[in-house]
Order: sequence, then structure tokens, then C-alpha cells
Amino acid sequence: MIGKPVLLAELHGLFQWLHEKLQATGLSQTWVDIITYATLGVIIFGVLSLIALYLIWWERKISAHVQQRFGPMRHGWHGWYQTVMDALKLLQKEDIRIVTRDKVVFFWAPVICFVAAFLAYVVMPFGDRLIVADLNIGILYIMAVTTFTIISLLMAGWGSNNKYALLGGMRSAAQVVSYEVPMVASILTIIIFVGSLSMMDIVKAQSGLIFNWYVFRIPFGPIAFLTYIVAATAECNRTPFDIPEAEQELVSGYNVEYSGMKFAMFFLAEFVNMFTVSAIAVTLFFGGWNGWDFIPSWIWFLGKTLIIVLLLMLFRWTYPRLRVDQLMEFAWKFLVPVTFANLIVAGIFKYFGWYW
Amino acid sequence: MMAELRTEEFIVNMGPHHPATHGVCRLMLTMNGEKIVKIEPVIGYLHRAIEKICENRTYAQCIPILDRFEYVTSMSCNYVFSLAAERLAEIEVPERAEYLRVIMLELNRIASHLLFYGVTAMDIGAYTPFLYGLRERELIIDLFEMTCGQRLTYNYIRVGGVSKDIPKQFVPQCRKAIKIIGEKLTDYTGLLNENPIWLERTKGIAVLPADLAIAYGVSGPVLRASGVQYDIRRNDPYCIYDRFDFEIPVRPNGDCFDRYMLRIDEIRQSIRILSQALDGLPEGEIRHKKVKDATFKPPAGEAYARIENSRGEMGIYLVSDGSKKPLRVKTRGGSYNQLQVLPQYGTDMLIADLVANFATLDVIMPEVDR
Amino acid sequence: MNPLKGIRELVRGLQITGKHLGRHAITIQYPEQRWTMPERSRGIVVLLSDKETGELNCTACMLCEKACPTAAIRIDAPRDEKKKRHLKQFIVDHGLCCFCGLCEEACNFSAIKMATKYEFSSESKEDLVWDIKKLQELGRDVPYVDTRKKKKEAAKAAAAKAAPPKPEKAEQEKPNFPPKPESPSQAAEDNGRTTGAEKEQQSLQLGDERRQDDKEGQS
Amino acid sequence: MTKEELAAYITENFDGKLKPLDSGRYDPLFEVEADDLLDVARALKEDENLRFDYLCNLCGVDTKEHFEVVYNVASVSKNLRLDFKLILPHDNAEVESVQEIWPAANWYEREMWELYGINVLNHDNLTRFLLPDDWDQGHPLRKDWDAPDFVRLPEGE
Repeated sequence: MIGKPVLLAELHGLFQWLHEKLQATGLSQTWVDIITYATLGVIIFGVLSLIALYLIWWERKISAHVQQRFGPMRHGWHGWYQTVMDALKLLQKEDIRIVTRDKVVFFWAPVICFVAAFLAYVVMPFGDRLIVADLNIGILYIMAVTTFTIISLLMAGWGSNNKYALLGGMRSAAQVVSYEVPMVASILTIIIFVGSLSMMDIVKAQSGLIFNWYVFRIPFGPIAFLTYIVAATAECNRTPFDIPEAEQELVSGYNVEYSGMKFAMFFLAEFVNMFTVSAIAVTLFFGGWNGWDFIPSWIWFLGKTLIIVLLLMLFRWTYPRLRVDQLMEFAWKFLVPVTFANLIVAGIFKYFGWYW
Repeated sequence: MMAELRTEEFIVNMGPHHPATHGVCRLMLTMNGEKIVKIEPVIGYLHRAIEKICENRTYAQCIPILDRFEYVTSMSCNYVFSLAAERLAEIEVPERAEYLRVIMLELNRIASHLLFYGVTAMDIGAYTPFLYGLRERELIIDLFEMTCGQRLTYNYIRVGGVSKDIPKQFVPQCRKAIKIIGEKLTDYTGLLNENPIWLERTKGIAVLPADLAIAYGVSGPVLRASGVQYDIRRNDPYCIYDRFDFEIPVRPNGDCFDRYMLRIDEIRQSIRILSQALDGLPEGEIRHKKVKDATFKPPAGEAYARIENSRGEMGIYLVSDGSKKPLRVKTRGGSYNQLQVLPQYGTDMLIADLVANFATLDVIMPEVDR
Repeated sequence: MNPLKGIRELVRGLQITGKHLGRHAITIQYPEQRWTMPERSRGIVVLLSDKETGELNCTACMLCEKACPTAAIRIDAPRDEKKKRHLKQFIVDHGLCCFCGLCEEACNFSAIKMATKYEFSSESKEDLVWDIKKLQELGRDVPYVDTRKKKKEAAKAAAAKAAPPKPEKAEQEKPNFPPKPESPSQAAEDNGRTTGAEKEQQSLQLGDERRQDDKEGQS
Repeated sequence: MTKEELAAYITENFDGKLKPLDSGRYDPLFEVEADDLLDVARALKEDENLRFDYLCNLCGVDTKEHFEVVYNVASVSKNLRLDFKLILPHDNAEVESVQEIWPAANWYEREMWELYGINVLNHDNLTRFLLPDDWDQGHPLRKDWDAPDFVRLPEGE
């Protein structure tokens, strides 16, 4: 094998190197931990907001080319820093504070939404040993954290003191809650085989040949993947489940009263959610960062996630929107029974050992 | 004592600048939770008194004014006014002009249905079909621009014939446009027709019974989607439609899906008519000799002309007192009655169904407000 | 609605949008690339001037003012002692004009035409009211088919006699204003119908060839 | 049933209530009296071989001397077309509402009332809906109507 290029070498050394440098300076252990994890937090935040900005631009280009038009072309080659300009524009927009009794709720809703979107990346396995904290309850932690968005949607809906926003907030809360159940169930069918909740173990369990990936575990693998993807699109309010901001009916749902940077936070959080959801899908079903080692493992991870994100984006530009009651009915009457049946089948396969 | 929980209905305004309404229409909805209790259309935002203006114009000047009466299919506005004037003055239109008129009317019908396809899909949430529909519509708009010079308000069909002859490369380009649209239809139907989400949103939603439709004067694709076989090109024939063989698509159960599918079938029928008309296009005069724009004076009398427009029956009741200017021009559009029947059958469903229902009615406001 | 058929249809939808990803976009970037307008497209109203002499073709017969449905044309042409009209002012208010082309069809002297230019937006309504100088200078480079009968005979007569050219004087002698609308109907007929005039046919051919290849790329 | 047969059938069945007029250029045109409008309309709809159940158009006409209310009706099942009209005096013109027979007439009558001032008796919702709510300059479609900012086209000929 050719020698690995130094720059693209596994980045795992980064954390250890930082750790030793600080210990050398002789600070107390707690301060060392605080500083390392603070810097890690800043790095993760920086990388992810860049990814989110890039995803917004990518969605506009994908939707343009699907509809045979050009999309943003003005700023830079093919408009690559268009989203940066949008963010700057939103920054200098006036931040309208509406007259409402619960100013606190109105103010903190976007903050919670934004923070909840980033919390999930503590346990995300970007690459070989490239993880912030390999908690042994990894996937459970992610499940707990991603439900924060429901609270923020409800707060936004209630805080903006507006009939449409309230309707939008209530609808989205009901939707995210009812799609949480099939999502967790489809994740469970995979955890049965891994035996541990930690994300690193999940990825390690799928190393080796491509057939070890859980998506190829016939018959429950592909079914679990399909139900997971459907539940995931509902989780981040994207078509065909984007009832909360169904423009035609509710004039853009819960974020109708927000302007300027607050609106940008909701918007950015939605795209970070999309990246989180596809990252989890890749870790669970497509073997995380496993791949031939002449390409660094974190590039494998990024590549697979972007393919899943492309799939989510194509959903948005192909399918019409479901009605609220159809959406609920689909979740409870179709998705939940299918995922639980799948869970039982996986259990039987695990019990009798018919897996490889 | 816990206060007795009572829910009261609240009024939601859909429009006048609501993205789902076509033009400037406002629906005052009385809602009980998600269910709609009462719909009250509020119109008049786009009232330009077209009928009063036409009473003060000569017959040739009325045509550009009536272009704006229904700007999505303004060829049929020109045609129906010319037909009324020709019936008043008993004028025979030359053969070639009749063929050119049929070609223009059917092209306009296809363009209007393509716009309908895009807008209905966008109202129910799918954004891409709108672009596909408009991409094909551009082919037809180019044909219009090549013959009469304008893309939306054509002022092409005049009393006694048509104003200009078609350029040489119109026929081959028109054949190519029809072929492309015929092929692309499979793309459209693939995207939507069997899509389970689309079927879920449109099948069995907002059923319009046939007798209610006839009672309220609903006509065109909406009436034929409720199972009534009534098409003015067949039942009250005008122009040379009896020379072409084409069927009238009819669908039985009158729900949103049938109204949508019927228009796709109508595009196919229009393509059939167009290919026959293009084959049989004769040479010859394009306008009646004695009809000059500045001096056209029909004898006194009155006549009601009506044609099958993409939104139903479009009619003009023309009264003339023998002078150069019409005494009365009453314009009748298909959307007027479809909006009138909406409150009768459009209630106790969700807002999302009302949006789907309103989109498949294909109501546009210039025809209602005039 | 069995789920398998549903999933197959959903995948078919993805295929259709997916296959468009690879296709070339059909829109054009407006300020850099411009759409070539077909020959007959009705843009702004311009006054045409004679190719040789450069004067306005307009003989102030007021026909276009009568034909305009929205009274956008206002002509000020007082009669002098010999009952001959002299064009003093010709205003076209593009705020009122509905671009119907009736003035072009009513004119028998091919003096007014709708050019294929469409960029004339302005901040205030007053800028849309154009006077005779602006209309003439806008009309300078507009190609048109000169259908005026007398102009051709005068030119032929001058050429045949090979006498010193006096086309302007020939035109002055025959005061035939204001021509009754019926008499030169033949000219209006020609102007309206193009099958006769070969020249217009070629210019149409040229204009639309260029647009032909734009269409090729798209279909 | 061609136009002539229809005209003949009408004249002998509606003995005098529907008087034929010759100003109709295409479809048979009849005149009806104001007071027997309702039962003529009902008879046209119920008559089993006429079945005029589809109201194409209903409009007012102001011919400077008198008002006219014109009904264009059609039969969907029998493929027939018929027009009939009502002559009304110029001042305080009144007409019965045909809403029970053809519900489509509801908005047409409302529009006719708003633009012409022809009063429609027992109409269920005779309110303004085309012109702005605060419109106080009378009924615009009348021939003798004039208003300060109403610009007439220069008469020209």
C-alpha cells in the first residue's frame, strides 16, 4: 500500500497531542479537561456550521438542477459563497421583538433548537478513533438529545402569540413525537446484533467486507433502513412530512414571527438535523467510517453521509406533502407495526443465530 | 367548579395574497379546529370594469381589452368575441382562418392545462412539476410569439379571420412541440399519477355531485370530471370542430384526482386535434374581405357565442345597435360558477383538502372579477 | 394500496427527478445572455424614417391615434393654409400602451412599428411618455418593409428618366391627405398579410433560424 | 331537435307567454312578461323534452330607453339552447329571482343589481361584492352613468 499522506493521516492523534501539550504546561487535571473539550467544542461547532452552510447551498443547487435551471450563480464560481452572503444579510436584519407576555419563551426557542442540533455530535464517530467522547450509551444519548427540538418548536409556536404559529407548533410537536417511536424501534433492530450502545462498537461490528454492513442483513436490514429513513425525514420536518411550515396552508408555521438571526438559527438547525440524521443512518447501516484504507476514514464517513443527504434532498423535490391526519395515521397504523414486526424477526434471527 | 370547556369557531382569511389562490381571491373560512365550517369567497379585488370599457370601444379595439378578460387563455377570449360579432353580422370566415383558429385555440388549451398541472402540484406540495409544466409551456408560447408577437395577450384572432398568417417554420416547429409534449406527459404522469402520496391527497377528496354542478352552471373539465358528458365542441358545435375526430374524456366520480386526470387526458386529445389540423391546413385567404378594423359595423341585433375553454364554458353576449361600438358586451367565464359552487360542497374538510380542491377547480380571478 | 406497489411508484418518482440531475439547464443568465426575439414580437412603439432621405414616413393621417384602444398615441399636426397637415409632435405614452399592435396595422405608410426591444423600464411614469425625437431615434435601426406605393413609383420614375433625382419634390405635389381609410386598403392588406411580401419572409427566416438552434439544445 | 323545431315547439306549448323576437341572430330568442317569468322558467326546466337545467348566462342590458334582463339557458341532456328576455321600465325596475330554479343565477343577479340597479325580489343575499365596499357613485354600467374621473375615449370619427 502506498504510504499514507501525512496531512490526510488519521486525525485521531489530534486529541492526544492536545492533551499531552496541556499536561506538559502543568495545569490541574480539571482545567486541562475543560480546555481540551472546550477547544474540541469550538472545532466541532466550526466544522458543523460550515457543513450546514454548504448543505444549504447544495440543496439550492440540487433543486435547481433537478428542475433544469442554474440555481445560485452570482457569488463566486457557481455561487459557492451565496449562503455566507445570506447569513450576513440575515445578521444585519432587524431583530423584531414582538409584544408578547412570554418574552423569555420567545427568545430562548431558537437557542434551544440550535443547541439541541449540535449536542448529538458528542458521540458521532467521524473517523477511526476520531470521536469526542466514546460514551458507552452513545445511540441512547443521541435519541435523548434529538427530542429537544420538540420543546423548541412548541416554545416558538406558543411564544410568538400568533394563531398560525400556534397551529404550526402543535402540529410539528405531534409529528416529531409520533415518528420518534418507529425511529427508535428501527435502531433497536440493529443494536440487537451489535450488543452494545456505543457508536464505536457499532462501527467496529460492521468492519471488514461490505456484506457486514447492517443494511445488507436480509431480511430485516433493508426494512429497518427504509423505516429509519422515513422516520428521519419526518423528524426534521422535511417533505413529504413538512406540515409545520406548509406554506400553502399555514404561512410557514412556527417560525412566522421570527426574523433576522433568530430565523437563521431555525433554518441552520434544520440542516444540521438533516446531517445528524444521515450521519446516524451511515453509522448504523452503512458501516460508519469503514472502507479501504487508502482513503482516510473520515472522508468515507463524510462521503456516505452526503449521499444520504442527497437522498433526503431528492425526497423534498419529488414528493407532494401529506395531510396532517394522513401523516399521523401513516406513523401509527403502518410504520410502528412494521418496525415492531421487524424487531421481532431480528430477535428470532439473533436467538437462532442465523446471521453472519 | 371547572368552567365548562367550550371551543368557539374562529375566522381564518385565506387570501387575498395567499400563495395558494390563483390571482387575488380571498376565502373567509369559519373554522372549528382544523375542520372548515363555512367558506365565503370575497371577490372584486381584480374588477377592471372590462364590460364598461368595451362599450366605449370599436369592435377592433375591444379585442385587446378582452385579452385581459382571461389572460391565461386569451386566444379563446379573442375567438369568442369574434364568433359573437360574426354571428351578428353573418360573416363567413375563410377556410384557412378556421384551421388557424383551431390550431391556436388547441395550443392555448394545452398551455393552460400545463400551467394547471404545475400549479396544482405546487399547491399540494410537489415543487418540481411546476418547472416541468412551464418548460413545455414555453414551447407553445414561442409559437405564439412567432406568429402574433406577444407571449400572453395575443390580439391575434380578429372579427372575420386572423390578423397575420403563420411564418413558414411555424408548422414544423409546432409538430415538434406536440411530439415533445406527448413524450413528456409520461414523465409528468410518472411523477404524480400513481404516486401514493398524491393519490392519498386527491383520491376521494371534495367530491362534486353532477346535479349540483349542473345546477350551479359549472362547465368544462370540472363538470366532465363529475361524470356529465357535456363538451360545447360536441354539443353546441362551433368553428370546424366537427371535422376532427377526438373523444371527450369523462370521468365518473368527480373528486380532485378525476379533475386532475381529466385535464391530462384533454392534453392528449388536443394533441390529436392539432396533428389533424396541421395536416389539413389549406392555403388561401386568412381574413374575410369586407371586414376592415376601422369600419366594421354589424347590423343591430344580439347574439350569445360560447366556446369550450380550458376552464369551462366561456361566453360573450353581444348586443349591437348598428353603430361601430357594441351596446353591451357580457362576458361569462367558467371560473365564476366554479367559485360559486365551492361553498356548497367544499365544507367540513381540512384546510389542506380545501387547498387541493381549490387548485383542481383551476379558478383564476380575472374571469371572476372582470 | 399495497405497500410494494407504493414503494415502486415512489422509486419511479425519484428516478424521474434523478435523471434530470444530469441534464443541462435550459434557462439563460439574463443580463449576460439575451433571448433573440422573433421578428414579429411587439415591443416598444417606434417611428420609422425613410431609408434614403432619413425623414419620418409619417404623414400625420391620425389613423393610428384612432385605432389605439387605450389612447396612448397623441398627435399634434395643425393644418397649414394649403390644408396640408405638418407633423409637429407625436407622443406615445408607454405607460398606457397595451402593446396590441393595432397602430402598426392601421398605418398605411409603414411609419409606425413595434420594435423587438423590451428593456424600457423606468422609475417614474413621466419617463415612459416619449416624444417624436426619441421615437424617431429609437426607430432608426429597426428593419421594416416599405410598402408605400408612391415612394416606389417615384423612385422608379426618377430612375427611368435618369434625370437629376428629385424624389422629395415629387412627393410634395400630390396632396392626398387625409387619405380616406378605404382607398389605400390594398396597402394595409399587404402590410397585414405577409405571404405576398417575399422580403419579410426572408427576414423572418433569418430571425427564427437563430432561435432554432436554441431550441435544439433544449429538446 | 333543430332550432326551428324548438321555436315551433315553444310557440305552441307556451301559448303567448313566450313571444318570439327577431333580433336574436343565432339562437331562438323570446320575450316574456315580468309577472309570468317564474312559471315559464319552471316549465322550461320541468318539461320532459326540453329539460333546460343549465343557466349559461344572465345579464342586464341598458338600451337607453329601457332595461332588459336576458336569460341564456341550455339543456345538458337534450342539447338545446334558448334565450329569453324581459323588458323593464327605466325607473325602479324589478325582477323576480330565479334562484330556486337555477341556483347559478344567485351571483349573476347580485352582479346585475350592483352594476345596473335592477332590484331583484326575494334574493337571499343581495349585497355588494364586485365594487369596493365604500362605493357610492351609483350603478356604473348604466348608459347615463358618469363620474368625475371616468375618461371617455376621444370620439374620433
